[in-house]
Amino acid sequence: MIALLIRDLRLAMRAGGGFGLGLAFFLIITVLVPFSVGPQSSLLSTIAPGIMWMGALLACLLSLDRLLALDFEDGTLDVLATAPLPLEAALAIKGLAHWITTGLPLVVAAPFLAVLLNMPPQGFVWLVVSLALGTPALSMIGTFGAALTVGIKRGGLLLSLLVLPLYVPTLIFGAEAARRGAAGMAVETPLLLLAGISLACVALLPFAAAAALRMTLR
Amino acid sequence: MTLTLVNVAVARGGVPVLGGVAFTLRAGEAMILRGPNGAGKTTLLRTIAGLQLPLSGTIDGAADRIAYGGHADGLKGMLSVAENLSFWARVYGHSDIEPALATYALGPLRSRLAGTLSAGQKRRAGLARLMVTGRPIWILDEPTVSLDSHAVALFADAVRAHLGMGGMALMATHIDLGIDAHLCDICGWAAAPQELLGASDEAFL
Amino acid sequence: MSIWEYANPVRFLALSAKVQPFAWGAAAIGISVGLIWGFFGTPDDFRQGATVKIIYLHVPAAWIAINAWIMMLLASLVWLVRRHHVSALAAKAAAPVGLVMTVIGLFTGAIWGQPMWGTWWAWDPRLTSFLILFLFYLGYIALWEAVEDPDTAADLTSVLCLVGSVFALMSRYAVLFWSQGLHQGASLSMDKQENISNVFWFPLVIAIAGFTLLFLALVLYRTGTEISLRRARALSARMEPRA
Amino acid sequence: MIPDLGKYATEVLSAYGVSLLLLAGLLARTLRRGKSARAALKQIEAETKRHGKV
Repeated sequence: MIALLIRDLRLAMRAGGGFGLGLAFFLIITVLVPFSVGPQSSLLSTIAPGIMWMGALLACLLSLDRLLALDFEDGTLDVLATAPLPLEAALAIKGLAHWITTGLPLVVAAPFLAVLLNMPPQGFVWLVVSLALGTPALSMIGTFGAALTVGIKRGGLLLSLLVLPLYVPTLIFGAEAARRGAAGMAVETPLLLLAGISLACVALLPFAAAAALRMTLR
Repeated sequence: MTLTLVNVAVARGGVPVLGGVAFTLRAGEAMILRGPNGAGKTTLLRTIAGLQLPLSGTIDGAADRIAYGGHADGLKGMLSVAENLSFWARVYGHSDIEPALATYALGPLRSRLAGTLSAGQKRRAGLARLMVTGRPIWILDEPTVSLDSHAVALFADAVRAHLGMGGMALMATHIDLGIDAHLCDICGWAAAPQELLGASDEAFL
Repeated sequence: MSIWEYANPVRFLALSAKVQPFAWGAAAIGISVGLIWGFFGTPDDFRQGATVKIIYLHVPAAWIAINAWIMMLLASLVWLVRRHHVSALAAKAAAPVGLVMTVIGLFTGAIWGQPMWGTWWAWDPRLTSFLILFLFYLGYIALWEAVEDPDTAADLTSVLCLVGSVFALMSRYAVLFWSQGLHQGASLSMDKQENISNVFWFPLVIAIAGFTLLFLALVLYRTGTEISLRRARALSARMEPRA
Repeated sequence: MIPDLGKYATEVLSAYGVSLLLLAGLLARTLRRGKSARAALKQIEAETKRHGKV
């Protein structure tokens, strides 16, 4: 299992910025938002938590269609399916690798980008906590979506269509926690619910993803 | 330790292609499947490897003992040959990739990225993957594609060595490898279009 | 005689052929009576004026939109557990009907909301949940269209339907948490006096029954279509000359 | 014949119009697809009969 994780991380680093790409996308969104809504700092600081969450969500979505498609094309998935490693574990590891290469950099970079949007400093910690709790769910839901669409030619657009509605609860609780944190209100309830969703996704979705993948390979 | 198929039927795209497939492969034996394109060689091999379910019949002795090599090599272009092989070795719980590298004369290429190899070199690396799995049954689909005669000889030696250690090999190929193997024309098992054999869409016929 | 016998396409088609005339007829009668009675025969609401007449479309459509998804969920489960083709095809047949009903619900809601709340659209929990349901229908139908092998498509859409249902439920609660709404409470409840008066209640119930029968008739007919397509595919696959 | 809908006539009529139009569209699509699928199946069934029983 560790071998698969190391391999995926190594591939992400060598294949021209698995780490960098999502992060750069996140940065660009943050920079473009003021251009589209205007430079008033009061408006920006109000919508900053929402923008950060939206950016994180889109950055996660960006790399999903390569999560399994490349392994499907070169036959790796066929071999993995006959390997001693259970497919559920393999997919959980792939989700974890996706989180480390996409979610984790976003969590780290979020406070720096929040400065650009005039977010009140008291909200930084809650923004980071909400992203740290929420992005694992985004990666795992994405892995499930990728498993559903891996056998489909040009499945990238369909993948977005399937995954985005599944992101709704995570987005709502995550952005709500960040927003309340920025406004100095109590954040426990949305954070707890967000953590619950993440835990459930990480625990259960690998099984659904593996089931979908077996159906496709068959 | 044997691989036994009893009355196995397989389907491609829901339509039965082979029925009544039955054979037994014992330790140290090899079998070569022959048949024209579309006869069902790949489908049969994938079914035995457990990648798809047979329509009916039983396959004994295959679970967790198979190393499957299909049309694609399962190599990552951005990883070196050695990294690719050690990854697969570790997935199967081993670590030593040297014998595999030596057998296929990959030593000089070990630190080259797989993406920069020629088609034949890639194929050799893909075949070397079978050796690092440590699994007794090799299932190979057209293993000699893009190999030159020297590489084919390396492959034949590897198969002979594997059989000598009590392994088994089941492959679809049209090249004479000079291995002592059962030849088996799968056309004998071709399913007539009328036969149902438990096909998934038989409810609609 | 177990219900599973109708999982056989031939038996299903035979039963469906017997039921369908009644379903179509009763649906036509129910919808006509409900809508005509509602449109011509009920008074205006003292607060909402004539807009209350929209209820005879809005509530039945919303009712079907939700129950169609529940029916698809059950059918998907049956397919995954018992591998009955008719079940998977019925789920496929129901999805576009559910989608259209969701659109009707959203449209009539927007048209109703404009004079009542002063806005076409509000991010109210109920409205938002319906929008999310609409997205789920779109994804489900798109996945059916995209997968070539029909059995694989049935498998994958069933898994999506299962996982999607859980997430739809979660979204429902998330949305409730996220916004307090303008939407009135349930239009129908056991304690009907509490909600709407008898004048509106009878035509509404008839309209709902009519819509439900229409849904039944449509799904039966569309499932028959899907069975024909699968049978044609199975037959022509076996006619192709062998290589 | 049409009851007095007061100031909300546009809303009510457009709601009914849009809904009935959508329903009619669904019905038409369903019937057309159903007819063509059933016709295609008939043709294939006839062909299989000629080629021998399946």
